Amino acid sequence: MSGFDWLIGLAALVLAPLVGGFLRGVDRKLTARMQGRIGPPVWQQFYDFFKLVGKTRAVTTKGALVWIWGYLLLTMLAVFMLFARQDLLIIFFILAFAGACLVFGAFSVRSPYSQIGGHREIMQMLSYEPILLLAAVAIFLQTGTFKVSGIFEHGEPLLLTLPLVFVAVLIALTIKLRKSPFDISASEHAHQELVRGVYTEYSGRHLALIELTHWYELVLILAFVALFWAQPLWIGVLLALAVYFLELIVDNVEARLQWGWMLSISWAAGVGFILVNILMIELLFGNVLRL
Amino acid sequence: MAGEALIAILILLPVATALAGLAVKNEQLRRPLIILPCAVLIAASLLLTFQVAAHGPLTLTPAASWDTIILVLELVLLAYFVYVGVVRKHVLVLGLGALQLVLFTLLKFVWLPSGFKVQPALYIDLLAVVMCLVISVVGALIVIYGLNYMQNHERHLKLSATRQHIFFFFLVGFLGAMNGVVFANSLLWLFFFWELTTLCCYHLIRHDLTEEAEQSALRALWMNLFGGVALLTGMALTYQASGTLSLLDITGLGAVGSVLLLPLALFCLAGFTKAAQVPFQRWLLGAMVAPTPVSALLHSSTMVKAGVYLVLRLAPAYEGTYLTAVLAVFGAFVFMVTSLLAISQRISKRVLAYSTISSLGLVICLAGINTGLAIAAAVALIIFHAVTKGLLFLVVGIVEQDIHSRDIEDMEGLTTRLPLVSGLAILGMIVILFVPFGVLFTKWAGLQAAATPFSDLYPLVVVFLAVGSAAGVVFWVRWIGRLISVVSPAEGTSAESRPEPRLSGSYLVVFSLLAGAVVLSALAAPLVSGLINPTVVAMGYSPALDTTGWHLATPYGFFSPWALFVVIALALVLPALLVKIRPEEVRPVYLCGENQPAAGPTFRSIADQPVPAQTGGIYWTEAFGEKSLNAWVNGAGIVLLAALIAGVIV
Amino acid sequence: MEEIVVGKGDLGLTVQRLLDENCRLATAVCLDQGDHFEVLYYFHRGLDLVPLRVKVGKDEELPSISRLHLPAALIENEMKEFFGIKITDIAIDFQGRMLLAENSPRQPMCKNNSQTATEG
Amino acid sequence: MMGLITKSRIKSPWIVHYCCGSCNGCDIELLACLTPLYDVERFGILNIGNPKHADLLVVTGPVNKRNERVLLNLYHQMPEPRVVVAVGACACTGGIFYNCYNVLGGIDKVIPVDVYVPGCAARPEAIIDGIVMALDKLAKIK
Amino acid sequence: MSKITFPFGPQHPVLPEAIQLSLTCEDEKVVEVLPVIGYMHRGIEKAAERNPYVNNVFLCERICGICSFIHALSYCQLMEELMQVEVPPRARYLRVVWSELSRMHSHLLWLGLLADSFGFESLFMQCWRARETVLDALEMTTGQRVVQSSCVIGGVRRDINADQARQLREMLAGVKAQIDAVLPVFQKDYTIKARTVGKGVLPKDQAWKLGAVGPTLRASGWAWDCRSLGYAAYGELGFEPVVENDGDSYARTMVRARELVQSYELVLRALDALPEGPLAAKIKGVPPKGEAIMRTEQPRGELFEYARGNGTPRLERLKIRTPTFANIPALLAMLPGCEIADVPVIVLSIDPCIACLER
Amino acid sequence: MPWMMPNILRNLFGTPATRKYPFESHQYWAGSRGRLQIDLAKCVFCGICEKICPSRAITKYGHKDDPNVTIHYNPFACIYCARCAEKCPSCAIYILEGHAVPADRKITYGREDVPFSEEEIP
Ligand code: NFV
Ligand code: SF4
Ligand code: SF4
Ligand code: SF4
Repeated sequence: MSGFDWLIGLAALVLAPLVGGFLRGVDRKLTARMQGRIGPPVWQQFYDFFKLVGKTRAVTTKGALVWIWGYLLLTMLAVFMLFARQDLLIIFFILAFAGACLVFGAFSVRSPYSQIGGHREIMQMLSYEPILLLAAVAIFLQTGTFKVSGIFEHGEPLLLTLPLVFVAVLIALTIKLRKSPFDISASEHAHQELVRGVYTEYSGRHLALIELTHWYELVLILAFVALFWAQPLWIGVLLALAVYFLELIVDNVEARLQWGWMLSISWAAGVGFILVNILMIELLFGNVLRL
Repeated sequence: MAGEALIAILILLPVATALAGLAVKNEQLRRPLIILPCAVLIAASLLLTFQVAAHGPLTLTPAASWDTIILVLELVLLAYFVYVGVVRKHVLVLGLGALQLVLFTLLKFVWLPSGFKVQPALYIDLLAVVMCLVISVVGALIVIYGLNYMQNHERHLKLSATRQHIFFFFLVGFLGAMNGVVFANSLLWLFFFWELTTLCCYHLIRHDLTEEAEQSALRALWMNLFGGVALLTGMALTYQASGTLSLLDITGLGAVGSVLLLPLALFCLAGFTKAAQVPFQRWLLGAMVAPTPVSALLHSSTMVKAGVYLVLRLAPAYEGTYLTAVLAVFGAFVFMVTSLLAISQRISKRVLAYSTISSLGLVICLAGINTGLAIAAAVALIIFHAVTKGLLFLVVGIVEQDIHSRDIEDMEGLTTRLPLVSGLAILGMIVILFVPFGVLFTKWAGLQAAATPFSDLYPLVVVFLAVGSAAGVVFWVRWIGRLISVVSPAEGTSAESRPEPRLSGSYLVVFSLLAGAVVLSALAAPLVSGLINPTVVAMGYSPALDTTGWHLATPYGFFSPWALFVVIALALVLPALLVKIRPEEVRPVYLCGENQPAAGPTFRSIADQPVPAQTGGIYWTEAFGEKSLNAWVNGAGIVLLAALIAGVIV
Repeated sequence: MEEIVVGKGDLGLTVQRLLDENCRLATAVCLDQGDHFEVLYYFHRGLDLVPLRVKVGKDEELPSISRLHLPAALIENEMKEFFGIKITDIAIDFQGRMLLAENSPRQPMCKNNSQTATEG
Repeated sequence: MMGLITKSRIKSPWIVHYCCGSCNGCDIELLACLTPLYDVERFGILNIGNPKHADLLVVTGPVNKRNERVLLNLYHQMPEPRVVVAVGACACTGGIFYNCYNVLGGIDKVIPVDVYVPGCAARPEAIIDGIVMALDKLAKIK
Repeated sequence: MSKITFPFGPQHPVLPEAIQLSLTCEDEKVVEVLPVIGYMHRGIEKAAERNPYVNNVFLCERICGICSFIHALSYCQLMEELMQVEVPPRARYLRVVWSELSRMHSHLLWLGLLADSFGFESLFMQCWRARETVLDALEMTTGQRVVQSSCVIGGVRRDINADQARQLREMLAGVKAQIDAVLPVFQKDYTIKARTVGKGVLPKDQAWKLGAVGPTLRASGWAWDCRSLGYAAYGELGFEPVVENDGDSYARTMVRARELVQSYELVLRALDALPEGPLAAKIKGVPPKGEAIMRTEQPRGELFEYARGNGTPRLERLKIRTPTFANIPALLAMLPGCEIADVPVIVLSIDPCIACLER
Repeated sequence: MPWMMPNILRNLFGTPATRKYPFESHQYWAGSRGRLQIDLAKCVFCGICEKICPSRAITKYGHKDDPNVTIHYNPFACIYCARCAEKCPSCAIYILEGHAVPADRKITYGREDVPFSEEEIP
């Protein structure tokens, strides 16, 4: 890991919340506009954040708080590693750990809503984990390495050879961003049969921590999307923003589905697409047949 | 010490101890009688490791009289299986036992020339040493654990006469048999020890002599006998094709011609039955009725590993053949489906059993992939799996003896009741599940190995691996979740809180040792450079892992266990230390505004009556239950096995 | 809309007959007539109504028809807690706590309830 | 920092709405406030639906005898600073239900109220005015 | 299997009103539902005995702010029946106009809430946006948005003059355009179908036996609508009930969607046929001794009212059986066996109104 | 086909429907009922309004001929039904468009429109 990588990684840790918070604000603004409303100012997320920080602490159990810190710190670690151009597989594993911390947080208090939310959250992990891992594999097949740095060295945009993988990643993204139709464990909007699902029992500054983590997550995910057009990177960034916009639209044109649907869609479509894409590469750019 | 002596100790000391133990019915006496040899065993295995690591493989051909002894014992053993079949009126056991006896007699006395002898009979390379370490260190610790466990167990069952001597006879003797399996080079010897483990397995499962135990034991027996038949057939065919029964010869030839493929496939089949791979998984699930040390020792860390050991041992032989692809697909398939099946399980030991099968599937898959990286991952997985799964089984055993239940639902909020034990359990599961720990390192390496197109079927393999590892997350995370689900202090302490069980010495020894091993697993790099890479090299592969700077690097990826370990430990430990909650800050949970002060979350419901809110685990029984999946899983498993055999015949 | 008047003993039979004619209970109205209650059951027969009138003394028991026709349970519970009419054997009995809470007045609809007496 | 937090506070009031036996008239007007025509999200208002996350407790309805305890519980589950807004004649005084036997009449009988919004049903404009008023109160809480 | 028991409500973001369903689940499957009601009970029937009968118009329409107009209408018609008052024709037609307008606002509101129950926020917004125009129309013609207070015993209080009628038509055209943009989403959207088709099935005979009324009953194949009785001016407007046959949540949605359009047409027809004449008949005296019943069709089904007068300004008994009350048994029959995520959808599919249910 | 798409795109690129209240005042329909004013100068203290008010929002204090007689009006109890305005013999009660203003205490209005809080009522 070169000094440059360290620098970028650390810079990302500082800047990600700003970008993420702003993007979430844009999300709310655009969503409002799509619903024919004016919507909140784009800085709204930061107001929310600081307001939450200023509330009195109200907690249920200690465990819940500990895990939520883990959630934040591990997500930050994943962000750092992605920007420091480390191994994609490891980044996804760390992300899974972070996600699990959120679930543990939800599980660590005996509250029906947060626990059902936790269960649904693991179902979500079951849905998107394979897609992410397989996407990493597909990228590997193109670049010959699992390291993010390899993608940059690869030069040629991945999107051209991995279009279906990209689509699959979009499915995973929808789940990860908690957007309709897959906002089943905790919806970003408040109206859900599980109240706020995994976040139900958090309040005040711990909710702010979760919000912060979401910002990091958002940046991480969009950065991953940008990797599909890593050279030149500005196209990748535009691509990521376009994808984000697409997610907003999808969020606004679909109803929430149930976990069974989510699982079948992400496995059949997501995993299926990646499989087809890999076969496509094999046939088109064919490594010779081996047995 | 000379290698020969070490080998003798490792095989014979357990047997001797077992025999001695049979005579001792006094618990006080039994303790030193068993603990001492165990310590010796551990020491011997460590010494052997250094010896082999430093001076290369050991060979040993005992005097010819040993061959005779073994032959006699073998015949007795096979006859005993037939006897069991007759007495228990079990057609399958009877049939398969008889078949084995016939096959063996034919092989020994008809097909093989008289005086046929395999040189060397025992061959101890690094792979064997790794297995031996697992068997002797983890195994010995489990045996020591068993001392206390069985006391409590019998106290709980209120037995009039102790049956512990029988238990320890098989348990300790088993260690010797197991070492025999991994040391054997002669397939004839291997077969003997193999059958010996089957015998121990049968008796240990039926130890409690309940109807369920008997049935499970018989099921385990016939399935293992089936494996024995496959093994024997394979031996016969091998001899026919190549005139040898030495593993060294078979693997040493490098990639063999297609003549040996069928026997190799049959050996793998034998391995699958031992490793309880689909569709033979039912015997292992049934075996969970046995006392927990048995599950930990035989059914997770060692005996089932004999199956994958055989497959792994033969890996160089089928490198680049049709077998690799099928094995990889089969292993990955088992890895996936058993992980999925585990999602619907709420009996803790069944979850562990499924996850064991799944890990073994992964080893088989890696053996199938058959590259240096894959083999390294497989060896690492054998080590890490034995340690972690052993730990979890033992923890479950303690929990079970305390709460008298194996049901994960009854472990809800265990962290308040048994903080130490549940802490160990959580740690164990985290170590299994997450970076930067050992098991995940193998998944990392395994995925990379699977993604390097080793065969045209590799996309299928990676898909299975990806889905399977995600499924693993589901049941482990949920289990941890059940353990840590506690009542908010605002709602009073839960009613069931009571003092922790007395921490007896052996518990403490076992757990501190195992937890220590867990921490060591975080230091994967030295382990790889010191043991795993040499093993891979010794098996004839090029080492794929670079360990400079104690990082782990493959040509395709980079992973720094210790660095991540430090960061992640800080991310979890610092909050745990720094976060404090004050009593005035705690509030009850959200119950739609109908909270009612009581012990635990309670809401006012119909007719203003308070009703406790329950937070059960969700097991998605309909989607992942055995009922809905088993037919598919077994069907696909059988198809894959048929493909395995048919493919090599055609 | 011809009205059927039955004694409380015949209630079950009559209701059963109506149900057999594919009628269903629309609602029941309880009236406090000072010394006795009057219960008016209204049945739907298609879009029409069939009234059924029963008189019960204040401390007499009225058999529930909820065993014959489950939806009646809610209505009977309501009558029971509003008037204190003794309806026995309701399929789902809320014990007088369906609409009324523990600190609500008991039998609020009764004429002689001083807590809820009609003003002026 | 305090200044920032106070500013954020009035920019991001999250609502939990509880209906204490109202006739729905005021509830739907409150909901209407969230919809495009009135869009109170302009002020950062979210109907968050969970007392633990909320800053504003908006109550409609006259509080009946079973609801009393629920209202109290919700109020206590909200972390401070919190503000209570009573919407509609019912929530202020009991309104037309003043002589119903199961009604307490006015939520100030149960919890302290900071802002009263009159009307039956309270109009969205009145509710917005009320919430703006509540924000002033919120800013003043130390 | 392990059990999960928790309260769903009284305060819950997807339940706008206070009701508790105490759910017991195995996995995510609901195995037992206990309804806990009484959170909205005020005691209106008793209050109606305490008030002068005239004031009860205002009290009754505040049983529920969503279906308020028809509550008032129903009470007025009940009193007219009891006191034998002839209502002038213009008043009868105006009543139909407002009834149907309030049905439109109720159905739009419901469609929005349904959309919200499965997380379709933008659709919720869209429905409520359309509804605002209906409310505007109501405000313009009656003076208030949700609780109109425009019906009195003997007739109506407000007139719709020619100018207003023209404006009303314009507004309705706007609403129609918005409805036309929204309804296809409910009819065809894949995700909505996934969430509603086959959820909470109520077979035809069960629907009748369990006492369901209104759209809940009509979605199970019964052409059963109190408007067919021809009260107010319905008899003259040519009314046909809307029927669907599948009996699931989707069918119930479709019934309401089609009724929305039907109501729009009914309003226009009533406006076209609006006769000239006085707005209200004079009322003399007090309710005589005797009984009367009145049934009207609320947005949620049949509203049944019974009154008994005793020759004083106060009624001796006023009984109100609301449609939700009748639909609850059907709801309880539909819920067990569904998933937790289906609970809000199925609960909403009967369009429960707890304020009405408990009065 | 995402059937909602045309709707949201139309919204996105059109102007929002939002009324910018409170930054722009709201135009109420003529004849809508939102506020009540009592002109005490016109009032003859007949007490009819008190008697017919369905929610007891008006209270008369003192006898009609009493010099201190006054009526109090409580906007927080009023349901804006306009019955009082209809029935007042001297047309002293006006019901106006707009909405009654929220307050942090329940103020009632009496003589000379001085605000009273509820507790101050004699
Ligand atoms: N009556 C009445 Fe209802 C009910 N239930 C009607 O549609 O809404 Ni509040
Ligand atoms: S104030 Fe009026 S509209 Fe609001 S809830 Fe009360 S009665 Fe209904
Ligand atoms: S009715 Fe009119 S005149 Fe009579 S007291 Fe009321 S305001 Fe005064
Ligand atoms: S408008 Fe109605 S409620 Fe208000 S004071 Fe007049 S009569 Fe009373």
